[in-house]
Amino acid sequence: MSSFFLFVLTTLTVLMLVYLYRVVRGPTAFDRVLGLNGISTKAIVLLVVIGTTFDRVDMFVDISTGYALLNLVGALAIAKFLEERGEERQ
Amino acid sequence: MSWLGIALIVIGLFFLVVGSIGMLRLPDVFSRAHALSVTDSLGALFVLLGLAVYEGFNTNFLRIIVVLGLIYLLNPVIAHATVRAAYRSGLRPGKGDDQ
Amino acid sequence: MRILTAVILFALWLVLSATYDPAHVIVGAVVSALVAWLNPALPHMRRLSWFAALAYQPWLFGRILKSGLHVSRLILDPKLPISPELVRHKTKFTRDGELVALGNSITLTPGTITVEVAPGELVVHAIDEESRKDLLDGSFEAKIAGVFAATEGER
Amino acid sequence: MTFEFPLLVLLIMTAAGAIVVKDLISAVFILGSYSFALALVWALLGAVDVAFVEAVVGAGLATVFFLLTLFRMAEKDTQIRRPPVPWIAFVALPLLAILLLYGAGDLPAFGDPLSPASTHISPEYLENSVEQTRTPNTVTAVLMDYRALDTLVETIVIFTAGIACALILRRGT
Repeated sequence: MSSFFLFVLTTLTVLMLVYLYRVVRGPTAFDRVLGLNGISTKAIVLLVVIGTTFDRVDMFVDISTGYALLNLVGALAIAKFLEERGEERQ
Repeated sequence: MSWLGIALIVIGLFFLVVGSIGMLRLPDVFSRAHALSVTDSLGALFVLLGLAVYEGFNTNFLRIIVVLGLIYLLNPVIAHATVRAAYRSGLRPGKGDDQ
Repeated sequence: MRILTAVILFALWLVLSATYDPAHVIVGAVVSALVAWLNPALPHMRRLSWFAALAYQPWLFGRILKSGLHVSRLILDPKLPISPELVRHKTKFTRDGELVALGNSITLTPGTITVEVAPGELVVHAIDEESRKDLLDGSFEAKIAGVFAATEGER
Repeated sequence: MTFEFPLLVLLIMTAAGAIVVKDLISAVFILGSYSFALALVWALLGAVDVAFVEAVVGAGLATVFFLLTLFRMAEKDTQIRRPPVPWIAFVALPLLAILLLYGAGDLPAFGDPLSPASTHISPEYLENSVEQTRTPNTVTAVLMDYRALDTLVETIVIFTAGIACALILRRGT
């Protein structure tokens, strides 16, 4: 059964690479933010998967909860600053 | 029970892959936000639900459900904040601003 | 209402800490009581009808699944048949609780995403004709009005 | 468990991307995703606290601070103009890499039970930490109990730096 989880983990990492492409390439700053959000959602899921493979879900769920909350704070801050900057430039 | 979990995880992976393809193919910020919402709502839901079922019904099940609830409460806020910032800074959908 | 908040916080503590010796449980009870006591109760919780709120979740999940499959088909279609457009969506909601629930549900549903929120009007970005129609049939409003039906709170 | 490999590829690609990219705002976002990947590596190694700090500081705080700085700069300064790479770098860096790889060959294998680190002090921690500190996670026990003084001073440094940052940012508004 471990090979199945290895497959899941590898797939999630490859998907993170796809979002990374959007972060690197994305024409506007908002595309980059969206890509970053996609990566962090994957990271949350990935943490729980890692926890399941290690049989220590209790430990890893704590970090993924923290990730989810931090992600909110970071994304709101970024969106707010981008919004201010956009208004300045018009 | 574990087979049900694995089936749910595979369904979730499908939606995650679809979300990534959408992230690559769709033309502008607003449409890409839709792809992200497919990933968040359905992909994360099925994968986490599958993991919870795979874990069996104990406290770990409840914890994974808590993470799921957080994703459901917080990710729409993030998507909305990003899209609103894009809207307010002058981007408009429809023309495909792929410079 | 504060007691309810404290009970919810305490349940969250029990789930997340998962050590049930007396010290941890007592600390959790004290902390959740303190947090509930220090914070003013949310004004919207008083109007929430809990049964409708619980019944709303499976319905919302059904909507998400349906439109998620639709958007997945759009994305995987080689011709990419999307027609994105901003829609001004009038609602009869003016209070924060309803607006947050409505905006969150719309954003959570693939195919539609809330761009701006103001009392009485939302600006929604819809990815194609079908998502737009789904939004306009007003079933979100009907359900959320049911969730916040208990209007004995004065506000 | 061979999952480290794709994660390390992701790590290297994010790090390289942050260097290669042309404007600073993208570099900041790529650094954010680098922090997420690095935190995942820590989590995979079982160091939950380090992963948490990496996520908080690297992906959260650092990104916000970098962006705060960038938005106070003129737009032309956020573009990077790089001088061409000197030719000696193409010789010296591969040599350095070979030297480091040669040195790394002498390190004990990862998780080797006979290496000095795993025979001297680690068994002590692993056997006694639960009853001595009543902390279920050994890494946390080492960080917060056995090295408490070290961690305390570290925390003081970080706290002072945080206060300084807050003061500087406040003076601007």
